[in-house]
Amino acid sequence: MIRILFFASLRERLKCESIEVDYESGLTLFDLKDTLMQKDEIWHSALSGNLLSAVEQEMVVENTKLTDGMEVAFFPPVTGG
Amino acid sequence: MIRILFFASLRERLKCESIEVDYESGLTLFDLKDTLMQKDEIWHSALSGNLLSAVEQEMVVENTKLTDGMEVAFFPPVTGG
Amino acid sequence: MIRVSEQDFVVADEYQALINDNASDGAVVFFVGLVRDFNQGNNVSELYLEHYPAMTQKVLCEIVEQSKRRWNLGRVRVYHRVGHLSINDQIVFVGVSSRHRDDSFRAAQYIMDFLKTEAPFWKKETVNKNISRWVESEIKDYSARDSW
Amino acid sequence: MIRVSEQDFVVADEYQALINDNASDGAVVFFVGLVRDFNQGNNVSELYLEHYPAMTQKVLCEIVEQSKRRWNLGRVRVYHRVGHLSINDQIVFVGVSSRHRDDSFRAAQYIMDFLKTEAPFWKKETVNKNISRWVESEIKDYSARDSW
Repeated sequence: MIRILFFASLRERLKCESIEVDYESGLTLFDLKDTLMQKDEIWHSALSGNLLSAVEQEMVVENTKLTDGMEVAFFPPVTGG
Repeated sequence: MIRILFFASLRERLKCESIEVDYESGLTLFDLKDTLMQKDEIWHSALSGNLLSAVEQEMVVENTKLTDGMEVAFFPPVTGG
Repeated sequence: MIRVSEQDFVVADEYQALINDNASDGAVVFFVGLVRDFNQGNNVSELYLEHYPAMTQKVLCEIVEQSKRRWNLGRVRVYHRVGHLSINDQIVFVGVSSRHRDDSFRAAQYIMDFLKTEAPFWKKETVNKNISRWVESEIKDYSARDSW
Repeated sequence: MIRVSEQDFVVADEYQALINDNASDGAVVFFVGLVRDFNQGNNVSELYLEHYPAMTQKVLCEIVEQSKRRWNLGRVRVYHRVGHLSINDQIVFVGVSSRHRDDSFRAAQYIMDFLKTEAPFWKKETVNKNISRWVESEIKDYSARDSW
């Protein structure tokens, strides 16, 4: 199982802060995002924007292979400080 | 009259914190320092070192023409902060 | 010491924690970020700070560790607030002590530059006419980070 | 606000003076210099700070004015102590507020770099075995100033 978190404007657009999806062998971050984007038009457009991704609470810039039990997060560029 | 101040290690070496000398027409900072250096060996060696000069409380890097009533100061490189 | 909290911090306490029993560091630099009344073209009345709790501490620790590898630092303290804030409220504190001032200045600026672009915080402002909007990230923050 | 005094300053008060009724500045940077227990190869037990009173205020004002011309600053405060100081005592405070953090960071560092090389203060340290010596100026301070 993969846990997916959404934050800030993305969370609001999706009206969703977290979902869980089944893990499938060989799943990558790219596959996961692609699957989510196929849900409907809102998800497609929200996830097409300028987003950052984290796997296991570490920012990742490349496509990454996932393993079962991982936590993935998608969010807009950060604006703290 | 020109008032001359000495600070920090220079003041201690000269055992003197200020003196006054008569103003003479055309007097420059260079003349003044030269006259002081001729006082004796201690003054000569103390004023030969790496010193900064201020005229009217402004650091000067060049030779400067003095006018009557000015305040001149000689001191070692500053070490505040 | 790194802390993320809804509670406010006290600059004097943070400063004391940097200098108490610390006779070897002669230089302390700190940065405080506060809620401004004007941002990106609009008057601001309130601010809400969201974050990704499981990730925030991890990222801040990593940034601080990086700064300690780059410069000769004594103590480092980072405090970031989350939740609802008003104008003039304190948002973030970064304090660094070191022997020489250059290390403290650079490290404090480095930590802020990376915090601004890599720590998972998001600001939502209430602007004119009680409209809420998420703050946009700024290119100059990325340029600042990439200058290191 | 620029002050030279034998009296100690309170960082919390200096900070308050920078932020009170100041809703437009979102960034505050400050530097505090303290007496270290070790300097230029020797253990230090005490410090005496001499200055040229008529000139000090003038030079500090000029440095602050220069920084205000170079960056977009809100408030600037400089406080420098003179007289007898002990280990861990505060020597100097430089605080700068501005809209954007980069201006505050640069200005605070600029002010310190010029203060170190142009303001007429001299430190005399009491080192090992109660020997007093005047602190030597350091080349790196001139390099720092000349980098601006």
